[in-house]
Amino acid sequence: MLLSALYNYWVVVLLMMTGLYMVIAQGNLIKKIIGLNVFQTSVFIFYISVGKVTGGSAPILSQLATVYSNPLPHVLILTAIVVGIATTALALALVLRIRQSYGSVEEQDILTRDSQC
Amino acid sequence: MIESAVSVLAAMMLGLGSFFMISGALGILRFPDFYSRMHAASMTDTLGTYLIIGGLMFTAGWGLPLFKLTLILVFIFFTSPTAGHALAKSAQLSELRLGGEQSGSAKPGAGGVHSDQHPDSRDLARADRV
Amino acid sequence: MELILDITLLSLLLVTAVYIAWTRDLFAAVMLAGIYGLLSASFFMSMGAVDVAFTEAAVGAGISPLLMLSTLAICGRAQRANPQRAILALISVTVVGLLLISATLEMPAFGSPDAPAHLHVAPRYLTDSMREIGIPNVVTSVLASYRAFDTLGEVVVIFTAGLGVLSLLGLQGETLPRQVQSPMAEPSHLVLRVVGKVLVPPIMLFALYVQFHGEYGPGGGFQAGVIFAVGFILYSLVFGLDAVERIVNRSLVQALAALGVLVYGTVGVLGIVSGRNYLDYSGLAGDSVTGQHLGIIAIELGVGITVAAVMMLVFFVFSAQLVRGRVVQHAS
Amino acid sequence: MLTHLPILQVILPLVAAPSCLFLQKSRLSWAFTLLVSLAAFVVSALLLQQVMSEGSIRYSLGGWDAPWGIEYRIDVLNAWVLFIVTGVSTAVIAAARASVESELGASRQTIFYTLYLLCFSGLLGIVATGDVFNVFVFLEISSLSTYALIAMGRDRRALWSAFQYLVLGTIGATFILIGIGFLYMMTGTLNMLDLAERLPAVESSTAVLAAFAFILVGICLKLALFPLHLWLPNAYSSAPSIVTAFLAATATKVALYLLVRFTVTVFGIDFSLSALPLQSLFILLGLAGVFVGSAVAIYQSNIKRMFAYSSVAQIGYMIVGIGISTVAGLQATLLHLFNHALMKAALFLALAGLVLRAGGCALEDFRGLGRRMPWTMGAIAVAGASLVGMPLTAGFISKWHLIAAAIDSGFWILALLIVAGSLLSAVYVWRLIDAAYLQGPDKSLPEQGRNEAPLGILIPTWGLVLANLYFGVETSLPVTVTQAASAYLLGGAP
Repeated sequence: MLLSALYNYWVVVLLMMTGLYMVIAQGNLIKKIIGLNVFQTSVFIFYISVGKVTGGSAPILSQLATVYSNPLPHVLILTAIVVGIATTALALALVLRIRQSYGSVEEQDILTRDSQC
Repeated sequence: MIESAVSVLAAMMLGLGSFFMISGALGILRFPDFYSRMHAASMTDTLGTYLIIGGLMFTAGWGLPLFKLTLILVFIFFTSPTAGHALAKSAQLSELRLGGEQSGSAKPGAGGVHSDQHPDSRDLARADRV
Repeated sequence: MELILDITLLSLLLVTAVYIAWTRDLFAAVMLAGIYGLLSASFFMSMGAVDVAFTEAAVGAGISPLLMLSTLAICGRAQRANPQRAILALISVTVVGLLLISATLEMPAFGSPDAPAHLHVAPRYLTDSMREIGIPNVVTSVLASYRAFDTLGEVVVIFTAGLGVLSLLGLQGETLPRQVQSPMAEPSHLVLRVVGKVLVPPIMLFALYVQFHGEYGPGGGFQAGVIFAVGFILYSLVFGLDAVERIVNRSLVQALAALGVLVYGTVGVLGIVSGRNYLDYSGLAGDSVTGQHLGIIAIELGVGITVAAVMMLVFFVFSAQLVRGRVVQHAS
Repeated sequence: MLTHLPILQVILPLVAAPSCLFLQKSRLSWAFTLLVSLAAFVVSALLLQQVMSEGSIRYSLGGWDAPWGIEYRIDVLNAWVLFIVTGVSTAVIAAARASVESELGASRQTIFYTLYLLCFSGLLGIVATGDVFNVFVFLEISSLSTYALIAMGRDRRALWSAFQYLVLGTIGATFILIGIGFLYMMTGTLNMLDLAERLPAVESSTAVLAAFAFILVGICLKLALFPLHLWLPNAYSSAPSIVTAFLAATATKVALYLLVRFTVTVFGIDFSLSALPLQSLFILLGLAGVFVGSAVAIYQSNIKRMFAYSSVAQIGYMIVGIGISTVAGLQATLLHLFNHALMKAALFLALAGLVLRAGGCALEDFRGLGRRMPWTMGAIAVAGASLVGMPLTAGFISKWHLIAAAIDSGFWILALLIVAGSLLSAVYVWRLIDAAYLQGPDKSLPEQGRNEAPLGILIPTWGLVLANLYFGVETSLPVTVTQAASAYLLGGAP
């Protein structure tokens, strides 16, 4: 019972932690961004799981269905996905510029090059 | 009577499609070099998807879903051979020989970032264009 | 059956995420991130969140890997290991994880219809939106009317990101020689050129369908904008950046990005002009349901224009960097 | 039109931003931005007046009532913060033209002003809204534009600091998003007042506790509260000078507002204080921020960086005020919010003038500055005195209130430590005074004549400096408003 009731949330927690681990532990900037993506997507999965109603169909009103999933989390996550891709695009642009001016996208290199001058 | 025959046909197509999908995936994992893996990949792309979409079309019945599935089929009919072509082409351009060895490139991860940057980025640039 | 699907998809997601963290080949990581996006889109689909699934498929498996690949093409695919930080990261991640797990224990069970989230605000959307707004897709009603201000914010976020990318990368490519051809422009790529040409119009048509069908089925301005941009991106991949910029030059795209936000903002102001609150569309036409309908179409158009323009802008700027990198490489 | 003031406050700069992109001439876009900022300031003044006389205002966006639609809700607290943000922004933009022109070059100015307007409207949106998810959306508008603005700095370090800030800021925002998700799951609503009503029924659950913890950590990342402050000095020291002046005076203030809003309004002060040992946590972290920030500031040779660390310290004071958690303590925080905005804006604007003329702002650039740029250095001296908390300046008033609040609640040692922290800040401000007035100019360099910053920068800077002096003597406006705000928040008086 507990397993089927909370399995989703536990996987979401594990996914979040995998993403967060990548952001903290990896020195490569691109990998950090991928980590951020995984982290954010896992939050999306959490919200959508909250919105699920057993037996409910997609929240498009029709004669065939009486039970629908909760539409509000869907709306929120649509916005959050857009925010996520906006952040990713900006971060990647920053990485390209960093690569141009530092010659590397590894955190260690950047830190040593900054302390040299 | 006809209905049950249709659903049996649909089930067979779906089952066969899934079989091709799985064997294609296994092929990508197990085959030794790029070109034979490509063969496995195009197997899933063509036979697998066509069979599955075909099976779904039989279960869909007359209506909008059937039309949409037809459109998807047509779309895949155009894109997947083209994708395969582009993949082979870029492999050829980056001088990937049969046997899986890439000419003149260092193994990724070995050595500094700089030393293996150029060949890799060139390949990627091409892969990206596909 | 639903449960098995759910558990399978989530387990696949977990495996993918762990492999992304483990691998040191960035190219593999990006490809897996695309798969991760596609898997989560399938998961959203199985949860009945069709609009979200559509968007996630376009973003997580489409635009985001595309941008990452362009970045990789310049920055290289190898990555160094960083063992010192791993233990610290593991510890902090474990602490946060345990806190979260303990929080889940008192959560309402997954899928339970009498969880507080399904009892308070949401029922009104499901029962009254047909009467108040008159369109079947409840997600669109909430997105474009009940919580339209969030969506305005979302459009502004996209606009901000586009401008940010432009300010970082956009203004340096101008002085470089522009006659560098895309490798695909050679005659040997006949197949690609023909198929590319054939595919662009249906893609545009599909974008328009998604744009204007969003009230009845999954879709809407954002998804349509992305698809529309993909049409142009495909064209530029096959025929080169210059070919696209002959049709839509960059200042036009930039102006369109701003225009979409302005359309949205102005529709909101029309609400004030008609004597109601900001973003209240009821006064736009004789009866309030028609007014709502009109308003939703107008703002979805604004969303579509901005999203398409920004996606194109970002892609153009990124691939101009790629061309620039190649020129520099040839020169050295 | 007056009923639409709450939305005009945000929508004016929000719609102005894309319009600004169409202005091709950089001088035109500057004038436009200034005009918009000024208009926003007028709106916020009207709002403040309206709220003070008639009580809080609700405005339903799209005409949908509160828990179903998004509502703007202006009470004394956010009217006050709106007033501060718009006021500072107007002064900063008035001074921006020359500095932006020299630091950014010709081609990027229009984009700069557009991004600035976006950041401005994002901050205003966070403050004005009464919906927790809307907070997240506007937080991201302001954050994304901030990253881009910081990355426009001249040095390549600007790129690296912007990236660091982007990663931390996104983690912070995602934490807030997780917290909001938990809250929604437990209550089914996103409206702040509705949440406040429904949370007591479920507040014993660990999910609500986790929501509280995540939102708190997320906001503190944005706020740069002591152990989470590492992004701030880098970002402030490498961003364009005008951006630093704007962010130092507004962004952290808005994050602090969010902290107060969530702990006091949404979760309720009783829950907040009992769920976690928040009182001692805030006081300890605040004090640690004060001492670590000030101590590190003393050893900085880059003066922008020095004042950035000083910001970490000043945030510490404000957190201590929340930690005291009485009406007087909260009032001290809100007062310091205002006064710190005034002094930091003045200081960083003066530094912008210095960077424009001297090309940098290292400590060596200050040698003999009292003679070369008497007005700029005068502004730095007076604003620095206010930072230390000298009597007759605004800084004194807020420190005084803070100490009084500490003593009132029986925290004698805390009062002494606050005084000690001020002494530390006196040390680093004194280093500047010493270099500028007491040491002769560098003999190795050729003799430089008077080279004052342009009037465009001097006038707004001195406007802020005079405000520092004015509000150090005539305190009725900030004291009445903050008194009303904290009494309203903690449920004392209406």
